Amino acid sequence: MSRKISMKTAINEALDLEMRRDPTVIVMGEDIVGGTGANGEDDAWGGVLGVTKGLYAKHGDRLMDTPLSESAYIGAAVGAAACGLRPVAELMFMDFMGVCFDQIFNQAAKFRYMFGGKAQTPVVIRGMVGAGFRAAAQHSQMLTPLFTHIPGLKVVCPSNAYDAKGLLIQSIRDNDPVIFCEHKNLYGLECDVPAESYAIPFGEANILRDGDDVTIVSYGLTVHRALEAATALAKDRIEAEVIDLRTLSPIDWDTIIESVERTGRLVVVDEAHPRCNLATDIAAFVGQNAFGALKAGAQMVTGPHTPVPFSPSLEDLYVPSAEAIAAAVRRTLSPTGSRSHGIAA
Amino acid sequence: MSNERIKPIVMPKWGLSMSEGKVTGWLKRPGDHVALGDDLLEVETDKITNVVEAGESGVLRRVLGENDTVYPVKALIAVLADPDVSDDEIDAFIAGFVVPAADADADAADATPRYLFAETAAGTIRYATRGEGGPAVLLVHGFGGDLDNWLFSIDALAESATVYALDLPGHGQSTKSVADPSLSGLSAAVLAFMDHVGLAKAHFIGHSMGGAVSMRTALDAPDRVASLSLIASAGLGREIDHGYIQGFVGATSRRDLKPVLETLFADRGLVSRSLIDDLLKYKRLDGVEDALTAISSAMFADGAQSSVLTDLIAAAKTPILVVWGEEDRVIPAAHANALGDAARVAVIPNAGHMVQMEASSKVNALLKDHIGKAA
Amino acid sequence: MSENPFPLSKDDLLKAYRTMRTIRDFEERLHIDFAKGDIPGFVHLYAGEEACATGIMMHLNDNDRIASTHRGHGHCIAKGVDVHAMMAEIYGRSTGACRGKGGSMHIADLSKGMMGANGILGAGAPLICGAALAAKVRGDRGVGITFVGDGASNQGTFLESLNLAAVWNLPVVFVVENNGYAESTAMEWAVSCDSYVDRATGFGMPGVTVDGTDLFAVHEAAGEIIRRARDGGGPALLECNMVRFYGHFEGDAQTYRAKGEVEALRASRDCLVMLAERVVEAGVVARDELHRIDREVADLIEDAVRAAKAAPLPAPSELLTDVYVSY
Amino acid sequence: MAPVVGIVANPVSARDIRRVVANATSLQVTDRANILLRVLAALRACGVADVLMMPENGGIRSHVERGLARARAQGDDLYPAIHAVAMPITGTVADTHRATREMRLAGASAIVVLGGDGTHRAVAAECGAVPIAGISTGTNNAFPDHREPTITGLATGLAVMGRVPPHIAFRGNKRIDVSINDGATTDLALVDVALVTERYIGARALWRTENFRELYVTFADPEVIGMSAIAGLLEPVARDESGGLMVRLSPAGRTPSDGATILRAPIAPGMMASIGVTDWRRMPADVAFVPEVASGSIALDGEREISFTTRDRLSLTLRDHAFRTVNVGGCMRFAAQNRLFTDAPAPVSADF
Repeated sequence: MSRKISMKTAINEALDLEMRRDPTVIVMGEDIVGGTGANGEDDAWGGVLGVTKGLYAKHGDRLMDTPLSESAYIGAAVGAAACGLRPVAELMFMDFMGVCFDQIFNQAAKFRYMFGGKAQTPVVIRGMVGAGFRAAAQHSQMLTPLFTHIPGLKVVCPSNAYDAKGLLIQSIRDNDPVIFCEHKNLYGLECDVPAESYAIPFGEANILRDGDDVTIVSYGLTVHRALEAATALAKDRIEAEVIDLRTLSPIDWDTIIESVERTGRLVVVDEAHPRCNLATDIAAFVGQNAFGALKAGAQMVTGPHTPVPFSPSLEDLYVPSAEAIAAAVRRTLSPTGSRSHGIAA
Repeated sequence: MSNERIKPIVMPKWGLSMSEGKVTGWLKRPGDHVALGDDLLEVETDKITNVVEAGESGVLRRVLGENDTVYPVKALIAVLADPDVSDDEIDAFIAGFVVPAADADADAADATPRYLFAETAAGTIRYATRGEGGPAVLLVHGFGGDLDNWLFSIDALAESATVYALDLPGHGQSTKSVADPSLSGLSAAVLAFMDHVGLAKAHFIGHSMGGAVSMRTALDAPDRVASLSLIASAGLGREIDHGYIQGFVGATSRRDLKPVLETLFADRGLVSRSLIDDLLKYKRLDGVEDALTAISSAMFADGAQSSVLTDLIAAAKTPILVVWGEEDRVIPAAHANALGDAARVAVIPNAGHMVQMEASSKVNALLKDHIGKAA
Repeated sequence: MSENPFPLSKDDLLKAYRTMRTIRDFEERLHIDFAKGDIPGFVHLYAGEEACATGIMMHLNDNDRIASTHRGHGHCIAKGVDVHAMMAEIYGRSTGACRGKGGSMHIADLSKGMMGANGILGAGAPLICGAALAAKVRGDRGVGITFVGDGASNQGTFLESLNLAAVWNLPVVFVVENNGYAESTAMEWAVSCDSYVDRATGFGMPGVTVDGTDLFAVHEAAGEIIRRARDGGGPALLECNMVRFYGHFEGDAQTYRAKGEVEALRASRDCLVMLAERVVEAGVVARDELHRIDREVADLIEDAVRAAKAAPLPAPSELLTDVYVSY
Repeated sequence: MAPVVGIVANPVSARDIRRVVANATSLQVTDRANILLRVLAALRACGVADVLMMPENGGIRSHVERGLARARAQGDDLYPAIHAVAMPITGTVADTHRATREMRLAGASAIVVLGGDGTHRAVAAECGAVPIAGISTGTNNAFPDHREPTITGLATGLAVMGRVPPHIAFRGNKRIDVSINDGATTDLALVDVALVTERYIGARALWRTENFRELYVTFADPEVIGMSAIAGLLEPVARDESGGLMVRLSPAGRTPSDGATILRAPIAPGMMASIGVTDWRRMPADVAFVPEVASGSIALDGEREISFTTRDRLSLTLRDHAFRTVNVGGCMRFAAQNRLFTDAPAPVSADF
């Protein structure tokens, strides 16, 4: 049966269902139980924002609080995966990858290749990404492009509860290391989600809105900004097709190319910093493979080349807005649009 | 304001999830005479595009719904009236028309849940029920379908009957564990559902595989089946497009599924992105692939239908209606005549396997008539 | 033959000698062939340190996991990785343990519980915590051993892993192979408290120091520590003091070492010679039996080199395979 | 010449397998250095100006030097000058032998030893007439007293500065000399010699009681841990009486069939073991004992050191007054009686 639940609940449900289905699934992270060893409640926090709340009561010691020691426990998750478990390790804020990146990109990502195809590392590293939470420069970044750059990693970033559940279940069942990025400002967003288990395959973008005039490609929070922009544009009879990538690696090139070949215009929206991100990547790919279809230069809407600021007034300027996306669409439609080369800054 | 000589045409509500629709093209011009059942306009929802047929006759006096514009359900989009009604009267009617509040509608929807769940001997069965009084009608969908296949029928039938539509085991939101994937097994699940909701006897309307399930039920429990309406039904011949069955079971992506679903309709354009997405969501549920594989192996092994019930059902006493879309590419329309004189037969042009969706007004009228006569 | 006074059967003694001899010959052959330019990349040789890998690995089975270092050939051989596959890997051949895609620093054989040599110093420690966690979750009595040099023992990964292993009471043994040099830097300079045992104590686990050139000392201490871990007694640290016969990597002129240091170590602390003398002196093994092993090992290494050189290079298509299980 | 005190501090004692098979203490290097700083401060307080120290690279000396530098920076004159013995470092027991020899030759008045029984044994082998002041690095030792090192330092300072008369300041100690094949190999033990059937040295520590066969102790003290405790729980023999004790253990171990007695003794920290004892008797001084065990290992002060076969001829001889130690208790009592730590004259003239 299907009912409306939040993305946070959907993630919790995915973990619960997979732990029930597969005894090799374990979940670890800082405060994911919360309060281990302290004198109060057993399951006091259930994750810093309560995403894993209640799982300890159902699965006991298969949920493990860790010391604040990312390189040790992320490495341990990787090692356990190479030895037959399916660990889901929570890296509370993906920004913390700085202290454990070696275990992710030099170890997990490379085992299979370095060992000549004789290893598999089915680990999931899930954590929060994105700005808008008043969490400042070290807890707000969209570092998805860094992970996407690394061969051997799969990178997932859902935009809604339905996708979050199906993609997380797929991530756990997948035999490769998966970086599962949860936009913290989407946790409360609700949509219809089946109570049953289901897996959404990787590499399949979701088309959220059909349109023939322009293709807007995005992922995560900015998908919703793109939809807002599309609604506003529709009032002016500009019909935008909105594509939600869902997974950044692998990426669904076919859907992007098919759409651009139909619309002739491309706007890519990425909350990440402007250099070497998904927007530049997709714009370049389309430029190389569907140049003939383009009626205007691809437009990129991204965060600026700055750290994420703290003050709400500044942070609100940081994340790409629906207005900025709509403006980018209009640039592709204006006669001079193709001459706009500015990187948002 | 009430005026029996002026008839409003409003944005229809197809199924409970529809809240608005987009006018995509008028098939009649202002001033045209419109007969009952004529195609009036096309409306696109996020689920499907369909033709709105005239429910009454008259002259199309005003067209208010503009092309490519979205209107809420029950918004006034055209006015039909006799030729002698004055323009002033029509203007006054339009001015006085009140679109029912969306909120009130939502409240009503909350009051009667869209879907219900029954814990039966065959597992959890999702169902919907509409209407009160009149004969009981049970809608049984086909392979890979669910009760929303009756989107354009359930409300129309509920005007004069108590209608139940269920999801068979392995389908929709019913249990995905199918204890017995044969016709008898599914028929047993239907009877278990009837027991649960206290339905002693019903008029069965079955589509495709659901038709075969209905026939099986009529043969095994004749006193529980008041009549049979078989729409593009399985069980009336060997042939079936096995490519469709395999394609449907095997498809894992939007790209794979779209051409498969297009074989269901005469008009391929009716397969919307949303229709595909909904089916993908269903297909990706744990257990669905196993259930569909089990059912297809039991019923459509070796590229043909395993059970042909023609002779048995022709000999039964049950009143039978057979409806087919002339352009059905899944089960050939020739099967419509398999029962000869034992059934009333209607083959509808410009419709495919999903004839109850593609030509809903015509099919609904046939169904109502058949049930009315059999009751 | 005399009564065997050793804690190892004669078979085990011969097996240990064969393992140590294989490691020694493997490394010395690489030393020669590297100098000839036959081998691409970097190699880090384990010669001189054989007793440590051998004494520890004698207590392990294929279900026990080890995480090795950049100086990993000895660990591989002692853990049972096929010598031909190793040699071919180092030569970058398609018949290599990793089909030529890993090289000297990434030889692995998970079927033998060898989770890989590792080019990142200290990276093996968290991984082995995971391996031990997997064993604990499964309840299969497996243990994990991570090797770390005196240099990499300063890595945060290593120190964090000591803490994690202690907090989770994991069946892990941290083996510090102290050869006195972090690449070229002296251990005494680079390690703040000068004692790994103290570090272990600071993380709440016992630490033991043994002479890493004495097979019997390593074997006995490792045996107790591994048994303790296997029985759920938790992690421990074993420091093996040992000697490195060659440079940090091949091509290292070792000008940071005192003149005559290596010669003196070879003369006084060669673990292979010490083992041979003891078992022969005790009358348990005849010198001839050791010589027979020496000849067999020499043939094995010769054959491995010959086979590696004759083996095909990876096909160009191999560049793009094995990145993912599915993508 | 002003008296010089030698210091031998072993950075690697108390690192053996007893940390794993029992719950033995592991004294950290920083704590060893702190102990030395306390000893040095005590020596300085008694007037000792120069100290000769064994060089090592296990970390003690660098920590000590940091402490000295801290004091200098704060303008405090807390410590004597430290001089390292000029010698190469091998990181083995040979360093202790060499440093002790150098200290003796340099005329050291006493040697403070920080380590376990093994370290003390190595110093005793080379110290000749130079008295030893022992400080234990752990709980696993029988020879050095367990006492706050500051007090040991004060007593040693008083003794070497001549503030306490020698017959009170120092006392004689027993040892057992081990001779193999008529002196071809010799060694010694300060507390105990155990003959075990394991014929390999391995991880050295002695803890598998089933292999114990014969035990010879210089003193049998029920208050200490280890081999001496086995003897001490049978028949105590004091440090200051002549002769020791010899104990024969049952080869059948815990389930003796030969009428042996079962003794439960703390053979290592936290480790109680049941041992079958066949018989025991006094071991007079200067009488050579020939063990009955035909082959195995000789463990000296708790560590396997020498293996032997049926071809080897062993003999063990206990010596009284074999080497000298600082009598810490005696020194401190004398200091109190004579008001050595007050600015007032002694009220009572001590009777020498």
